[in-house]
Amino acid sequence: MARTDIGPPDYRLMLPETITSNYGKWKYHEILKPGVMKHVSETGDELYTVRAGSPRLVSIDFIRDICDIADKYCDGHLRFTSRFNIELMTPKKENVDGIIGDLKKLGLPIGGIGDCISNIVHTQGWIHCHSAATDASGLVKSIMDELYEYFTEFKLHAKLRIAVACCINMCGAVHCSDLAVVGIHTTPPKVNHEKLASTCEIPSVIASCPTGAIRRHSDKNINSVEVREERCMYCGNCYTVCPSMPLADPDGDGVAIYVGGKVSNSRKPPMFSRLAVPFIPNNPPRWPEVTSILKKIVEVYARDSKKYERLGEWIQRIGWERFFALTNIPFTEQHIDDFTYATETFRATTQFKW
Amino acid sequence: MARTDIGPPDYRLMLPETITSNYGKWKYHEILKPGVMKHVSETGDELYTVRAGSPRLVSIDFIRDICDIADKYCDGHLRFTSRFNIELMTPKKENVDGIIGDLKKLGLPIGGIGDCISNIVHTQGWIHCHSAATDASGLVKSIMDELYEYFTEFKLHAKLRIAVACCINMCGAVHCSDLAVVGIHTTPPKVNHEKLASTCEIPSVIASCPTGAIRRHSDKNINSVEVREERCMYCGNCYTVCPSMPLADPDGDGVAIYVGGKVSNSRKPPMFSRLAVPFIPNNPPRWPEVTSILKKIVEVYARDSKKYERLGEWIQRIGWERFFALTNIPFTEQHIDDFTYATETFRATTQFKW
Amino acid sequence: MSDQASTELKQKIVDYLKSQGKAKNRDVAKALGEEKKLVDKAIGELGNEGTIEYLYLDGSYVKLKD
Amino acid sequence: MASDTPLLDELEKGPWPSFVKEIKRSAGKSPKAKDLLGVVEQSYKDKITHWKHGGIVGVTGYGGGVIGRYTDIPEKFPNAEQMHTIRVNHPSGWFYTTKALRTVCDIWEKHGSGLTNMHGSTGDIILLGTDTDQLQPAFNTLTENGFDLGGSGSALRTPSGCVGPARCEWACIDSPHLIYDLTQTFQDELHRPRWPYKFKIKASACPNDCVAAIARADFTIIGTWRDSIRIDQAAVKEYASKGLDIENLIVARCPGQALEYDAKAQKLSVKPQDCLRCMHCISKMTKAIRPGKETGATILIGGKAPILRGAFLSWVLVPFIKVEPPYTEIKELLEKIWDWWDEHGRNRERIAETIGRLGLKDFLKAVDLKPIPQMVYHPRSNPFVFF
Amino acid sequence: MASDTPLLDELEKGPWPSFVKEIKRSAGKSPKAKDLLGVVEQSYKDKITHWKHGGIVGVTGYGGGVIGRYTDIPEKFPNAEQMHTIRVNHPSGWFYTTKALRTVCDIWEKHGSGLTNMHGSTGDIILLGTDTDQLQPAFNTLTENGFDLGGSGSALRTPSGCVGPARCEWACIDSPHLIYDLTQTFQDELHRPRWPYKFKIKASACPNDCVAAIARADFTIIGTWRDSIRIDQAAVKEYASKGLDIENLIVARCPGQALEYDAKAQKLSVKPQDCLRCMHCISKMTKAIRPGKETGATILIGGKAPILRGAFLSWVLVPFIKVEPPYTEIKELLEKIWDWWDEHGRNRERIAETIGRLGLKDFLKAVDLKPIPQMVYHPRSNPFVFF
Ligand code: SRM
Ligand code: SRM
Ligand code: SRM
Ligand code: SRM
Ligand code: SF4
Ligand code: SF4
Ligand code: SF4
Ligand code: SF4
Ligand code: SF4
Ligand code: SF4
Ligand code: SF4
Ligand code: SF4
Repeated sequence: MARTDIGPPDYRLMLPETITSNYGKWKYHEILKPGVMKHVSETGDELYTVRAGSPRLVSIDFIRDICDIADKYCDGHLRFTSRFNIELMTPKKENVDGIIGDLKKLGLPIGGIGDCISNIVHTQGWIHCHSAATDASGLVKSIMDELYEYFTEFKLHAKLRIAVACCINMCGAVHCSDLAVVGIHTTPPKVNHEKLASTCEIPSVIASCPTGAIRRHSDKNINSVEVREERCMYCGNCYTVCPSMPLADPDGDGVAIYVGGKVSNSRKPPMFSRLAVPFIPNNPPRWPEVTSILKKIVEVYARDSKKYERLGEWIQRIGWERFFALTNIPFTEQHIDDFTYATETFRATTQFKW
Repeated sequence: MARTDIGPPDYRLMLPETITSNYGKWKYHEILKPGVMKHVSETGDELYTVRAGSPRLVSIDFIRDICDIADKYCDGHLRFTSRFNIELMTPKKENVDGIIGDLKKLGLPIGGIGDCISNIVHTQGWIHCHSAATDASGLVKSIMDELYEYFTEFKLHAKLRIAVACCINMCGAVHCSDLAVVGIHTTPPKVNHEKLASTCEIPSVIASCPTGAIRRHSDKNINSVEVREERCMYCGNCYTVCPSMPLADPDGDGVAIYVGGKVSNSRKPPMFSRLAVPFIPNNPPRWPEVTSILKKIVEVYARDSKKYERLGEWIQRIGWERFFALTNIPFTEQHIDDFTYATETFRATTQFKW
Repeated sequence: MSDQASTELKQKIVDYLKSQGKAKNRDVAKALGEEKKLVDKAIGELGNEGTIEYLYLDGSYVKLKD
Repeated sequence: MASDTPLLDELEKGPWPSFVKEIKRSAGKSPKAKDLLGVVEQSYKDKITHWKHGGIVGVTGYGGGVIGRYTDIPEKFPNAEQMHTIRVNHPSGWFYTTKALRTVCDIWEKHGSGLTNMHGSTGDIILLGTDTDQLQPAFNTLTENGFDLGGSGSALRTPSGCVGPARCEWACIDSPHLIYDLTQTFQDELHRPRWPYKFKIKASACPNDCVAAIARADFTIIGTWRDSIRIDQAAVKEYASKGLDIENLIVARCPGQALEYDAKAQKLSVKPQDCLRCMHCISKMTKAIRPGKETGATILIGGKAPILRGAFLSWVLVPFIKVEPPYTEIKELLEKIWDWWDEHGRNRERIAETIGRLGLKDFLKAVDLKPIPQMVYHPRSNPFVFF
Repeated sequence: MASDTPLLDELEKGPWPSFVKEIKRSAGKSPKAKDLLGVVEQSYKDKITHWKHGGIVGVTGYGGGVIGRYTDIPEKFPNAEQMHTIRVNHPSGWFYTTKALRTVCDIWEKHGSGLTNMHGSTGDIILLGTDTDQLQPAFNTLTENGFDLGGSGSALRTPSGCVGPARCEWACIDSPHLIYDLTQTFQDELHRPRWPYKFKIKASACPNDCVAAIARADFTIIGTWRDSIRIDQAAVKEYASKGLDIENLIVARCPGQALEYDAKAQKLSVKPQDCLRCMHCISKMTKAIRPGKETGATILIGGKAPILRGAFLSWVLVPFIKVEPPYTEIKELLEKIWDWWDEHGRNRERIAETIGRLGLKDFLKAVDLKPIPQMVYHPRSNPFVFF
């Protein structure tokens, strides 16, 4: 029988020597240039980190390529960041250029450290998920191509974090990202009446709907359910519990854009991202409407924000009415909340801008 | 037959001459001393206003007394404010001292203008209302006796508005007052099984309960309802629709204190008052526990606030944790919201003070 | 996971699952009147033995392996 | 001899004027007032109210304006058995001639206890305590003298507004006139309850909101302006030279960060597009700063006390509207709101609760308004969107 | 010859590294990767996913760690019929030796498509695409080489933490060790789903929260300190002389208004009782300012994505706790939380939703914590209080 419950390898066996001997002793760091930083220890030791972007969906050959570089310059150690970037670390300043050169040879961008756009936290999409209302990897590639220079250069006043999720399950930190792209359905599930009873438990299906849109089929001869379409908000929860309720639809599916979220506690408490663009139909392979609106938002933010101001802090300062005006994004009835805490978002003051 | 639908008298017939001729032309005002202000018109005209506190529950003889003063100094005109104070107005500076003197002779306090405590907005209580969990007039008298000097002198950095309501129907702006005292029940309704069916519609009674605590009596022979006590939050809505469900109870009734609300849009948007003291049993005729805790809060606020800072703005700046520490009020499980929007009040950041 | 769960308990669980089809650990514990921690442990062992398997879709359940 | 009211007597002491003294003053002439004192003393002893749910009493043709009230201890205090209240609609701005006031006093001396609230918290003159058979005569005499009843029940309630241009330099709308006009126009809605629940209108002529309209009115009208605040630099200099800390107390407190102060030149400037029209700088430097010239109002919807779904402050509905007689646009808006609410509101559901339940979207459609960002603090964060 | 994947080919262009190129690299060796490319191209054509709900697949003894996946067009792409994912638990901090990584690659070359996500957004190594019959052998080889599976289903999910003291000067707790220790301790909870729904643990060693724990973890551990930030005045002078606008960029941005700067003396001081430990001044002046010495963590509860009751950020549960091996207090707290949730939680209800439904009060009692003001932004405003 196989061993079970051994847990992951001990991380201490994975650390490079300079880290082991300076663990917990770091004193300060400096960002030397895009994608390169130096940490200095109380012991006087230094550690240089080079950060490179990654498509995240990578082949084992890609990993082996990176391992080669790590073997060459970093004593066979490397790490990944919480946003899927690759980090190569060395105590030797003289190795930095070699690392950069070799990474570039692999076609990888150097950057993502400091006040810039880092890699996009994202999900499976059409690559692997049955829930997907859009693709994730293709969107990410298209967006990062468009915003490439914001990764490799310092063009912003603060970090800007983007997330892409292929459905509203939001596998990632989409709900608290500076910019977030979310796959959404806009058509109700199409019930497969033949299969439903055999694949799903009808009471669970009915119970799964948060708006109570699902009921037993009105024709008693059909052992299935029906959806009151006007009550459906396309959340997909019924589909999660029952495969016979798919929502995917070539025309109804697309993405929404949310903006202004953050996670850190720096200056302002964490904030949720909020709806900027309710719906853009899927337009693979490059989603040009999505990328251009994101670029527009980034440009306006870059120009209008103050130093150290995250996107959400900027919007908080100028007001949402100004945000919509500056970005030329139309404000629609979809922007107005109608979910559980809706009334808490209604403006209860005469303070607003024109 | 009587005339109907004539509506109230035309206010234009009630205005003093100086107001009629300077209507809409006022330029600025000055607060000359407690309870006295001067308005200056574009025309150069001046109007002096003397404001006096009133118990609000007054006899017709009281009104006649005031009318006498108005006849003497104000050409037979006067007004009341939105907080029940009396205002006597005259274009003649030399009348001011006479007005003050005569008002004082009636035992009325001069003040309530500017950065001070004004009259307490309040309600009926044991004087007239069947819903009352406490008395209003007695509380107001006791509180204003205690805080008298804050009405007649400038001892604060901003206006401080107090409201008293005798039950959670909150007839007044209690939910948005700097300091609010609210009568509350803490015991469930006592159902009068004999009378219920004849005085009330059972389905409406059941439907009236926001927590679903009321159901038909489990004994089928009793045509009445019963209350699942653990679900009852003593809101009194059932009593409002059905007289046979009274909640009043000598030991269970008392008051709660809410703080930090405001209404004006000045600086900060309007704010709700928030729970400071969950329950103080009724202790008539003078409610000493209530008055002393209010005084304590006022004193701490007067000392610790900045100029022009309303009570709620002060708390927002220092944080609720600091408010509870400075006022020595214990924080209890009742302070934590468990109503509809409860989760929105939970602190979702590491930012707090010790 | 040092001491083994009693074979008696495991048998009771298997019997229960036979009658129920699928169940959540906490319902098994309630139905058998056993301490939840013990039931968790026994079910874990039944899993390692290949007697039961885990179901997921609308929540998590265990069932006997067909 | 020991007093009959030892507890209430305590409340005659102390510097604040005493309501007990007032009841006693009336008690001298009115047996009803005397027995009221007894009932209240009993409450002070028992720590419990001695008033019962009111029965249906009123005047011919009206569904409201009177609150019926009976004591539960009539055997002890027979004169207080009936203690009904008459709500009399106040003149806009609560201005009175002594003549008008004395008339009301005389009527109440004849038909009631002689006790009043000046005023009730909705704004009415409250005539406190009379018998059923006195209601119609009292009403008749009131109307003969130019007064009418205020609202109660599931109807429009007595509208009220701040003193406004009558005595305030900041008034952006004519609140007394607007309130008077609306009250006259909607007499039927005021006197004949037919809606799901009560509906209140209040108007403040600037964002200082001196009638607490945003917290207490379903339909809240607040004066404001569209252009820039006006600054008189000479007066700014005067404030500065008198020692006002303009930098810290005015500029730093501006919520829009719209102000800039040049301390050397003692010059204050504003970025009008950043001003939130909060009134702070104006209130504190009233000789130097005033509202803009293009005045009007913001209309907000839904303010109310906590029963049942929690308290609400009114929400922005129309960011800017001109407010000029005959106020047609405002009246039409009110009618549309009432139509929708009357159609969709549940029993005892205020307009805010109906909107909360059915969504702002549907409501906006019904009242012909377009969604705009000014209506919300921020757009939705959740992805549960209907298309 | 025309390409089979004209749409995906578009995504090989442009500067950002291409996932399509990666799939193609694997496609050269693995028929499964090749057919995956075909399925995805089909999706790009049809604008619809071609994956079906996963059936129940897994390895013996575990209830998770594998996501079953089948295409709905197996007739066209038979090698992609089964496309299961294996989640492999990463080493704390995502540090690797190349040896370990190469081992994983070799295993995946043998047992799967050769495609991976480095990493999944919970933090696992995602091995993307294999057949049912390869699952057990792949698992066996992984464990032989020291790797184990991550979580899935209604179980504990793979905990993760920031790089922390391994490379960050601000770390207040040893996030990599804590995460490793918790992961090892709760292996049973990780592999055997039995709860109402998933449960996630994440730890960031300071309030910058570099693993987004507050947004994505039911149980959020964030390093902090109890005493004062430490300021090195010499280094402050250096920042000042290099032109940092300390007044406007640091002091004015401090959310606690806790900082004061004497521009003449170039001296920065703090009122420790007003500091909210937000990290701003520290992050921007890292050579001059550091966290205090009395370090530990704030524990927060309930972060999650929107399904079903809306997204939540984690809420303060324990404002300060010492974080030292063997982390007994934290583990006991977790057990109490799970017991309560397992008992009261409904199916598919995250802990935040259970707390929201039943009230924080009951929850606090169950986990033996006292209510404190730090748990809330502000006390309740409504009067609907249970006693
Ligand atoms: C693989 C991964 C996305 C990725 O590409 O990285 C993923 C993939 C899925 N997630 Fe997720 N989630 C993944 C991280 C997350 C995260 C982020 C995190 O853990 O930090 C979240 C948001 C945080 C949270 O848990 O709230 C997340 C929130 C969800 C939800 C919504 C849960 C909620 O309570 O709101 C669902 C829906 C569900 O559970 O039914 C979900 C469900 C799913 C399922 C299992 C689809 C389903 O309905 O059964 C997806 C399987 C896709 C597939 O075919 O491979 N996934 N999911 C991530 C796990 C990889 C790993 O183990 O490292
Ligand atoms: C007389 C007055 C209090 C006072 O002493 O001033 C008053 C007295 C009563 N109010 Fe009120 N309300 C009075 C102003 C208010 C206000 C303030 C306002 O209008 O600006 C409010 C808060 C604003 C609001 O409407 O939300 C108010 C919110 C309530 C409520 C809660 C309504 C809600 O939706 O939350 C109730 C309960 C009800 O309607 O069943 C209520 C009910 C009552 C009743 C009718 C009791 C009942 O349950 O039937 C009270 C009759 C008392 C009596 O015996 O005389 N009263 N009531 C005020 C009316 C005087 C007047 O006409 O001028
Ligand atoms: C007479 C009255 C209007 C009326 O139609 O009756 C009135 C009259 C004035 N108010 Fe007011 N306010 C009156 C109730 C209010 C209310 C409503 C209330 O208290 O229920 C508010 C909102 C209170 C709140 O936010 O909770 C109110 C918030 C203000 C403010 C904003 C204060 C703030 O800092 O938030 C100002 C401006 C200021 O004080 O700097 C103001 C200023 C003024 C000025 C200076 C305006 C003027 O130039 O005439 C008036 C006299 C000043 C004073 O009393 O200090 N008035 N004022 C009301 C007097 C009530 C009383 O007897 O005390
Ligand atoms: C490597 C990584 C941790 C890890 O264990 O993997 C990391 C490392 C550092 N973070 Fe971070 N952060 C990392 C993800 C995050 C995240 C999480 C995320 O993006 O999903 C956040 C929260 C983002 C948010 O609020 O939405 C995060 C918010 C910060 C902040 C606060 C930024 C702010 O102004 O809100 C700082 C301080 C700063 O930048 O001044 C910071 C600072 C740092 C420092 C300078 C700390 C240090 O001295 O080592 C590190 C390098 C700086 C950089 O990348 O600019 N790190 N950092 C993560 C790199 C992700 C990447 O590849 O881009
Ligand atoms: S976000 Fe939705 S579609 Fe994308 S991986 Fe997660 S569950 Fe699947
Ligand atoms: S998609 Fe959501 S709202 Fe629509 S029927 Fe399914 S569960 Fe209900
Ligand atoms: S607050 Fe309650 S008790 Fe007081 S008058 Fe209003 S309804 Fe009656
Ligand atoms: S007092 Fe309120 S909660 Fe209690 S039974 Fe009556 S309606 Fe229900
Ligand atoms: S609301 Fe404005 S206009 Fe009306 S009285 Fe108050 S300050 Fe003057
Ligand atoms: S009115 Fe308020 S927002 Fe406008 S400039 Fe003055 S202080 Fe600023
Ligand atoms: S969370 Fe704090 S301690 Fe951890 S890596 Fe980020 S900045 Fe460093
Ligand atoms: S850590 Fe944040 S709150 Fe504390 S002093 Fe620095 S900037 Fe201010």
